[in-house]
Amino acid sequence: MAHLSSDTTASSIRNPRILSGITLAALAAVIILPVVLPSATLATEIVIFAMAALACNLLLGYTGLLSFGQAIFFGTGAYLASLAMIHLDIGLIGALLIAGAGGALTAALVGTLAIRRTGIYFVMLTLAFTQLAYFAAYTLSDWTGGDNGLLDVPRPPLAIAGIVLADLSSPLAFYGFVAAIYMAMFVGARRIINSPFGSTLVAIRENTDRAAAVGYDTRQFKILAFTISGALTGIAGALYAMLLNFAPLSNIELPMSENILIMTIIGGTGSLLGSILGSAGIVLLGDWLSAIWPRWHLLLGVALIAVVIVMRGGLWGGIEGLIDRWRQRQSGSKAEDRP
Amino acid sequence: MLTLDDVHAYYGKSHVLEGVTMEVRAGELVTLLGRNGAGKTTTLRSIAGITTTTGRISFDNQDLRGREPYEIARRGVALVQEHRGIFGVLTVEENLKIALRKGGRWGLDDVYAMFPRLRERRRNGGRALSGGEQQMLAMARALVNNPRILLLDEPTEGLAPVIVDEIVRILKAIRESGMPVLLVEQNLAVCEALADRHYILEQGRIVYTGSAQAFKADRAVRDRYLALSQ
Amino acid sequence: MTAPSGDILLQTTGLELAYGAFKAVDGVDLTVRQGTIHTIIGPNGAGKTTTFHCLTGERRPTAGRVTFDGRDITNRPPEARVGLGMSRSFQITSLFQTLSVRENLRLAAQGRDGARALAFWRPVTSRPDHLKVADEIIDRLQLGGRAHLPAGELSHGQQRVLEVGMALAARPKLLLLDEPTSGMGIDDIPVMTRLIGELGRDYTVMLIEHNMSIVMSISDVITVMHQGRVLVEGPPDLVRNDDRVRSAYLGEAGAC
Amino acid sequence: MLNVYLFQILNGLGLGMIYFLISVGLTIIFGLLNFVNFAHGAFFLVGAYVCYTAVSLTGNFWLALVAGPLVVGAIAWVTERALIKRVYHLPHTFQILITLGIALIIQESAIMIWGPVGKSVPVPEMLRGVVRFGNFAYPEYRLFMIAFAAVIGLALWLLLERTRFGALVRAGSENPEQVALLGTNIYRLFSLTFALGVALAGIAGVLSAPIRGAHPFIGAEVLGIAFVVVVIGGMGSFTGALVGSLLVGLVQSLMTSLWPQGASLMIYGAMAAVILWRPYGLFGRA
Amino acid sequence: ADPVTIHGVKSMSGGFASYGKFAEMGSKLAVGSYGDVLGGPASYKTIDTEGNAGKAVRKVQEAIQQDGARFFNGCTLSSSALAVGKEVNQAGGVFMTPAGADELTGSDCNPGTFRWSVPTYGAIEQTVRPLIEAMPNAKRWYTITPQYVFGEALLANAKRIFAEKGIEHVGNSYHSLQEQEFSGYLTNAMGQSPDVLLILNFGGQSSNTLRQAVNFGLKSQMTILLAWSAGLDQFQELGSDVIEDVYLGAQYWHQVESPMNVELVKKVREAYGITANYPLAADYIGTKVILDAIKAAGSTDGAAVRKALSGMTYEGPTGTETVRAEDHQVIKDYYLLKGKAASARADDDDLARIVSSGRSFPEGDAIACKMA
Ligand SMILES: Nc1ncnc2c1ncn2[C@@H]1O[C@H](COP(=O)(O)OP(=O)(O)OP(=O)(O)O)[C@@H](O)[C@H]1O
Ligand SMILES: Nc1ncnc2c1ncn2[C@@H]1O[C@H](COP(=O)(O)OP(=O)(O)OP(=O)(O)O)[C@@H](O)[C@H]1O
Ligand SMILES: [Mg+2]
Ligand SMILES: [Mg+2]
Repeated sequence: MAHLSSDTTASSIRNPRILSGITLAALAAVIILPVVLPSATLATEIVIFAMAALACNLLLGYTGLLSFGQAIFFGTGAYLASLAMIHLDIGLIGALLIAGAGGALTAALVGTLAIRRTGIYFVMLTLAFTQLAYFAAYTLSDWTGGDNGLLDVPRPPLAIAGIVLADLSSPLAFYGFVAAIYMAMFVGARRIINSPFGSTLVAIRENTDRAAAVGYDTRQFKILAFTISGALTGIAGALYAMLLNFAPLSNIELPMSENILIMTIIGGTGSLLGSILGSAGIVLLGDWLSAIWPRWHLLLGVALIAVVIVMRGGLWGGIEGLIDRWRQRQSGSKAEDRP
Repeated sequence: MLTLDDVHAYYGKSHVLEGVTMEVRAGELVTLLGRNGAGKTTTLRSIAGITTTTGRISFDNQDLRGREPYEIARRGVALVQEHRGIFGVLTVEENLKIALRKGGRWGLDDVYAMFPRLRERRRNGGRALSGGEQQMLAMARALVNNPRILLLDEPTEGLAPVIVDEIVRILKAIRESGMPVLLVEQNLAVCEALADRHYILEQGRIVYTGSAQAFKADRAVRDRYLALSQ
Repeated sequence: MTAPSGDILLQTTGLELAYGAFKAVDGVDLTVRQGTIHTIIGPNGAGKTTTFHCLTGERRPTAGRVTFDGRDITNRPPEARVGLGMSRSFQITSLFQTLSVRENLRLAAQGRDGARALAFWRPVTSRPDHLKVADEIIDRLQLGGRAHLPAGELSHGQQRVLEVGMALAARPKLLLLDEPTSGMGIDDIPVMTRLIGELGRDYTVMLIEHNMSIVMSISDVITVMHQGRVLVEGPPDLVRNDDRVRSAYLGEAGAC
Repeated sequence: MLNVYLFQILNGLGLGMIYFLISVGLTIIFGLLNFVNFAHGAFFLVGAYVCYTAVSLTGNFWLALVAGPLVVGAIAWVTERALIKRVYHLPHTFQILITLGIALIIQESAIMIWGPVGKSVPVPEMLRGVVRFGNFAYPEYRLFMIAFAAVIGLALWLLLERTRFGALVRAGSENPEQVALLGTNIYRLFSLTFALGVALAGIAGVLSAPIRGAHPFIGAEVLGIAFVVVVIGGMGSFTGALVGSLLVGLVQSLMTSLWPQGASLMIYGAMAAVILWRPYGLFGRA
Repeated sequence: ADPVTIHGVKSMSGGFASYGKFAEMGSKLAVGSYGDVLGGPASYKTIDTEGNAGKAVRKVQEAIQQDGARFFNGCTLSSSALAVGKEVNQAGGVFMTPAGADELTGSDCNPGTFRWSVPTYGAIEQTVRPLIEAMPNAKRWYTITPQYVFGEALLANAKRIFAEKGIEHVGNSYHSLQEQEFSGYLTNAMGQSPDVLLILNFGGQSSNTLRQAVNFGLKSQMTILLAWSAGLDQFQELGSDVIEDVYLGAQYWHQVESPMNVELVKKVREAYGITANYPLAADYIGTKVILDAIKAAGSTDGAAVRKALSGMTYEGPTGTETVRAEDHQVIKDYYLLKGKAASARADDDDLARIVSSGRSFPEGDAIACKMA
């Protein structure tokens, strides 16, 4: 279905150097964020949502699947990690692993059912599953805290085999930890999209029938894409719960899915750096504008329309356009004869 | 009446028409011949405004190029496409009615008289028509649209010989009514039975033009440009 | 041409595909022998493409069986047939439009591996063999200068060539080509004809084609289909001179 | 107890007719334009507020019933000309995104114009009564809504099935190019259909106002129902919208007696089940 | 000394904007009209929760880390209030909220969190009980309840009173938090022919329940009690047509004649030209008592201010109010109102009259709060 612009994969294979530049850019971004932003907490939220957008991008940007189900994985990760930390004394790493596994599992389930349909029917299935998951979370209030949310979520220190490596109670330390995970995901995602698997996802996005005809069981690929996306989103959800010491019901609501999708698209579908641009863009827009004007959602609406009308590649697409133009001007003087 | 002057058309980057120049005069039935992929359909689509082109296309001294297909249709250019474009969700009669233009030369009754089979199938859904019936409906629909010129793309393609005869009979009637027709056709027997003049298109260019008699006489042309089967 | 004599690679018995009451393919028995070029011709709508769909698994036949290389594959999904050594090109060009020519071919080569391509932890470069296949085919198709262009930017003729290349990249035992010359310019057709002729030496080829000069010059066996059934089957000379074929397809008056 | 169920069936049919009004415009727009309108609920919201304004200015509900669809249709027409027509050819992702944007703008504008607190519209004087069935009562206003929705539905059906305009719309949903070739200004047909579909949301908004009031976030609530209905019935199908609406209304209504806390959940469950069972909904086409 | 800053945690944008708008007015008015605290004017800053508990918590954390914020007031959503309370408590600050969740001064209470609104216990005691007493013949009650902690708490309290008073609870309809269509639940109610319909949901859901109940002609068949109304702004929204003769439970009513309230209503009219409503009054008094406590403590030290606030007695909108030390619950009146007919109104906002009022709070062992 969705088939979006700004593909980096075709070029990546012949020019890996550009990609390492992208990794450096992501690294620079996570280093700069806490410096330029008023607080590390804000930066942490941005990076957490950048993870969710990154995971969403694997589906939307690389596989062409518009999923309104991301909130399910985000919420599941948040709840599972929180419950694990509250009841099991399992530590930080264990909680994140559980969140990742939970996100992956729910995503595999949702994916398996949803990809049986295509187009708008696929979208509506993911939407329906989000509503069902919300209802489940709200009904299982003994576990989830229902509408009140799950309170008193701890933020344990980073420890391996009982040896404490870092205390994360300070906002900056926690930011550092989150940023490190984000970079790991970023590098991992880069690896994924340059793997046989990732390149096949792009092929499926481009032309599902042809992909099947050259031998791919496209269902397997879509389900695995869902699973990976779910795992990453689940971890993001877990970190969000640790950030807030709290897992609200809104984590698993439809607006969360919308928010993650909007970040992904505004950042730029099909580009990994787009995820952090989109997340930063939306979180900061909300943060700054809401302090100025309660009706700031109106401007968000305008921004969405603007992206569709003038900047379909999102923020990253816009930046790429500028870089291209700059490059052309640089090389223009040398190669005037090009058409 | 209809003139094309140096018309170029592209699909993406492929250059399909490379300067087509031709004309159809009042009351004339002209055929456009050529191999598969020569650009015949594209030429018709260019006239109807579906394919964007460069060059000049005019009808009755009015510029057609750059206009929307519906404006061109309202000026009296009716195109019957290869795939016939029958609306499956509509009945035969509805197919005709949405095309019916008041004050036209042909009304519903006229076309029903011309195609008695359609009257029988009036209430049938468009989807349930045989290929021949679809072709008749497409032509009838073009006629009630009050055209001043008819563009037909392979009207006999895939039809049984009896139906081909039927179509030929109707085309004759249409020509006798004075309506100019531009006909794309693969069936040479049909072409020769009807045409006043022929054009041959090859790789997006007109490579031959001649009257019916001249064409009949010139075996060499046929072998050079049109021999497909051996 | 000598009479075909190789082992049977593909066989269908009573193959049927009905769309509702209408049988697009109606009891087709085909036997394709190893190392031959076997062409299917017939008027539009005769059921040629639909037959291909049944062979490659795009459509599940409503009756009949398909045996390939000694195995009953009637109910295998299309992607599984690629692994068995069957691959196809499409009548309507179907490429990964925004990906480079080389990437298109690499993906096609990788597809032969089936589920092994799910490896998401490995870089693409860990399988240089796929790239090698892609590069070999690029050479064979003489697309060297365009290997890094997006497929969508190739000319129509080159896209048709690439379409055949995609089928080739799976290193198949049987290559199914659906009107490889459709919509090709007059200049490109000889290139394609030569290519198919060459492929006929290395592969078993099934071909659907309307261009009679190609068909008659390179086919070992021709099956003529008409209204979902096999009308005539045999070597080119036999088919060319068959009255039924002339009336149903080639035409009495000769096409114009 | 059986009485309750019988009455819930009546109630469910009534509810279904309201849902029908809400969703039929969405399905018509999808059918002709292959366009996914996530702003449909927002236009419903405008209808509800127009009703409020008209009634509080003039005290005349019937005037509101005329003004609502006109105002909403006019806004839709302008929106279509300015924005929507640029995205018909884009993937659904972009259609969803742009209409989400439009919905946000409408919603926030409504807060700016009418304030964040909801508004109520009184039921028109002549319809304040109830019809009694033993213990049970059914509001005359709801009966009127059912009748009105039925009339609108019938009129719409006649318009689509019996008029040239309707035939053009149906033909256009199958093959817009061919419609243009017959001399119809297909762009105008698109604009008209969009405005018509959205105006139907406006009518639904006006009619719902005395029951639900007007509230800035009512659009999002309503959109969910509309999509469920349309997906169950089959995107683009008029009959599907009708059957889907009645089905959802009945399921929801009966559930309130059988398993009340799950009533609003059930409709999403039903939607998922229907899609998985029938790929294109009950009446949809591929 | 540093200027004293109160941070108002308000839902300015998003789904609860109607509440945030008035709440902000209240806090601003309290700070603006307070005069000097600790030798200088107090200042005020709004934190927009965007109607989202996660955002609320993150922004509160930020204010704590970055501005050293210690004094917070607000939160409409129970979930925000609970989580924000925990954050503020951890930072050693003070948080005063009017949110509805009983956990705030119950199982999730903490030294930093204070709550102005009457808990579900009191709301039901002050509405259901007086109504039973006023209508001794109304023996059959039906309830409509949102299925989650808050609704369950209201329902449990109501059932306790039913049992005690020999009332027949003829049925209950649970509904989800997303429901907006109540005709089915009302049909269930009609099926039981109750004397009283007790509506236990709130906000938009209660507005729609009431509207639809009136549509269905239920007012003529039974008495309707909405136990947890939002007060004036909800009544304005619904209008006299709907609320006439309906019994309404409220945390605040502008016609209460306590000296402080008379002054507040006057101030609000002067400042904003509107009649004081619940969110405005709640956040006015919430902000004001924090300032009072700071003044009393003579410092901005969190612990000192908490200490000053615990057990403090002051003149509030409902009369003399006390912050109970055990659970930080403010002891104040809850009102049972009855909607007036349009013709009986003295002015546009004279939408209801006070039927009764009083204070009921869990006492002694019934206090769930075990504060460390
Ligand atoms: N939509 C399209 N996109 C790209 N190329 C196209 C498209 N339609 C046609 N072509 C190409 O343009 C050329 C001319 O096509 P056209 O359909 O005009 O030929 P034609 O003479 O009508 O052939 P036929 O006899 O097969 O109908 C062909 O090479 C065809 O492949
Ligand atoms: N999905 C479908 N539903 C119904 N009928 C179909 C469908 N697909 C194809 N057909 C019909 O089946 C018949 C055979 O079609 P097929 O595509 O196999 O023909 P073909 O021999 O390949 O013709 P061509 O030479 O034009 O490609 C045609 O009459 C076609 O209209
Ligand atoms: Mg053609
Ligand atoms: Mg074919």
